[in-house]
Amino acid sequence: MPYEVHTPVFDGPFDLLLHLILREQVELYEVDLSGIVDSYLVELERMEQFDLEVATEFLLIAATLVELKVRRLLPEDREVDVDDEFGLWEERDLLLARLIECKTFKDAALVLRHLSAEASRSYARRVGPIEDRFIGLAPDLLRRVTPPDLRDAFLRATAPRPVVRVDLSHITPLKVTVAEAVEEMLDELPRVGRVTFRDLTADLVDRIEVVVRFLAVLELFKQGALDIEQARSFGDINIVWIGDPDASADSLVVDAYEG
Amino acid sequence: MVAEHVTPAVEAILLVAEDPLPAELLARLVGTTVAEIEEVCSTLVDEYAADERGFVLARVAGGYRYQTAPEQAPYVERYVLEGQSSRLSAAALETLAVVAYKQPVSRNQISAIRGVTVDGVMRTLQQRGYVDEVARDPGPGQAVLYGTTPAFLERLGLDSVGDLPPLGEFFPDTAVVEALERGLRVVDDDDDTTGRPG
Amino acid sequence: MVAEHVTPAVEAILLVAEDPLPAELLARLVGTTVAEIEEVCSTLVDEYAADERGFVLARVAGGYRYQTAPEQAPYVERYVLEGQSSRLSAAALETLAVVAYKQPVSRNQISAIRGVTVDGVMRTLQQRGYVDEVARDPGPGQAVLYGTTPAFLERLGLDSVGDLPPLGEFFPDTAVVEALERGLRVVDDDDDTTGRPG
Repeated sequence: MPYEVHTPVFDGPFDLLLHLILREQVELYEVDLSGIVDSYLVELERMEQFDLEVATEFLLIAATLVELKVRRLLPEDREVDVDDEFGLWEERDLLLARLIECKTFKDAALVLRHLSAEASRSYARRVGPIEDRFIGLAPDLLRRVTPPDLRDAFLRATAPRPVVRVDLSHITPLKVTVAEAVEEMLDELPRVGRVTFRDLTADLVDRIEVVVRFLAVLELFKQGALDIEQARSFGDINIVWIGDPDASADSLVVDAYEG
Repeated sequence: MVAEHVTPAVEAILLVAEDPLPAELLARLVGTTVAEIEEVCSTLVDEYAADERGFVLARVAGGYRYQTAPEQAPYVERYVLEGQSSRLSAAALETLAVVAYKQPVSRNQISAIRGVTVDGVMRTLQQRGYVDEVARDPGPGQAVLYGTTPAFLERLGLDSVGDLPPLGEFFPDTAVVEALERGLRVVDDDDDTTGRPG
Repeated sequence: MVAEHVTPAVEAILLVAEDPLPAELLARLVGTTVAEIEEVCSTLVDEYAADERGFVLARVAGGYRYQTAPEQAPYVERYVLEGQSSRLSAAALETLAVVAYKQPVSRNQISAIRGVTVDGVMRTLQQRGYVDEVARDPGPGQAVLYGTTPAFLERLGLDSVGDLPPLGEFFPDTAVVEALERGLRVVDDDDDTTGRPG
């Protein structure tokens, strides 16, 4: 089962704020203040090198948000200082304008990515004159080459290249499904009552079959049909049937695992 | 009517060129006009396409050059192995987008738009040859101003920066702007009570 | 009947190749037979000639490569003389760098590092007087080993090879280099169709 770990790393406070507002569809005022501040602090901690300018920007934006929120939550004060309120609107508009500009260029960058992906499918001919009669004509080819150029060229030449072919021979195709394994165990377990995992998998050859059998055990455990005991770490697992003695595969809903 | 000798001469020169060749240079070498070169090249583009050749004549970075047809990429990659080993990061692409659309532009201006310092990313882009110093701000401080390079255009397969889609196309649509405005509300829209219920 | 995909694939691979490519290699890259490659190439030779293209598909040194048509030589010469091409191609520079840093080194070792055959490039570098044969591998096969020449050092303003810039931290460790040398051979060790020594 393929799975992905999503840990977005934000490139800056705008990135984070855009994410908070747009992608998560979070109404910032519904999030508690500490939640907003926490997100910013998490990002600050994640920054590999502490960059004072970015940190300040993070703080400034977090502070603006907090101020906006406080302003919203407090009972309307008719006596509020007009200058203060005007200042707040101004700050908010500035933030909004900067967010919109940032978003504009983020979207433009997607087009650049697309263009570059398209262009990389077409390789340029960079061979130069190859016939002897032309090679002799050209002036000194090393004229503009410096020793650092040479070093860079060597590093380029020896840089690891992406693997061209993926070797799939180590991936065993799934021969058995979890559902089949469950069915097999239902044949035997209610009758035997108790078995160790080692015994249960003694006749299996491929590691993947053992894994599938293990998933089947977990599946039945989840359904409350059996109990699992393991006396010590890495010790053998005792499996005890505690379900209906007449259980059949039909009575249990088994999730399909995609291999 | 294009003189007979022009077409094969252009093909021959382009075959030994390592960079895109501007029409002006081709015209000078072949002894003809720029207009004639453009006509010849555009005919060649069509001919190669009609003949379903494995190569194309592309107009890139202000010049013409031979490239492999995009559909042949899988076969070419088997031979070259290198592929596009270096994908550009999101940060690099966003920075490039700012430079491309706002050039000439200073590092501070880019930082302001992206909301982060861009020194590291700009250094990388400069090392890779995608951006370069193009001028100095005439104002106080004389900040270095940056622009994109021909290598950037080659990387994107563009003839000139003018071929980038207009920036206006990327202005967020109303729904997004509204979402942002909602996210940054100063007061509640339905601000009719002082103590908000619920 | 030749499969449809073969012709453009062959054209695309030949377009980016610096060295003449043997039909055997082309057949393997495109996934067809040597006979079919020979048929395709011979058809292409005729087509380019009939269309009076400025380039020809030539059979050289046991392989195929694109060359300029002999009648276009005056224009190509003019281009070369103008100095527009007066720098080493990226491939040639990389090959020269490998020789400089790993000398004495055999052509097979260089091919393995670069991931492509380097015969043509090495010939150019040798003609230019930048590299030369310096020894023979004492092992079986006695491959020719290459090194850089005094002229090369002089051009770069270096006293000795020891004055080359240190590779520093960027240099992938030996294990990576060895894996590259082992894993990335385009031409198999037992493939002697190119008639290479060693």
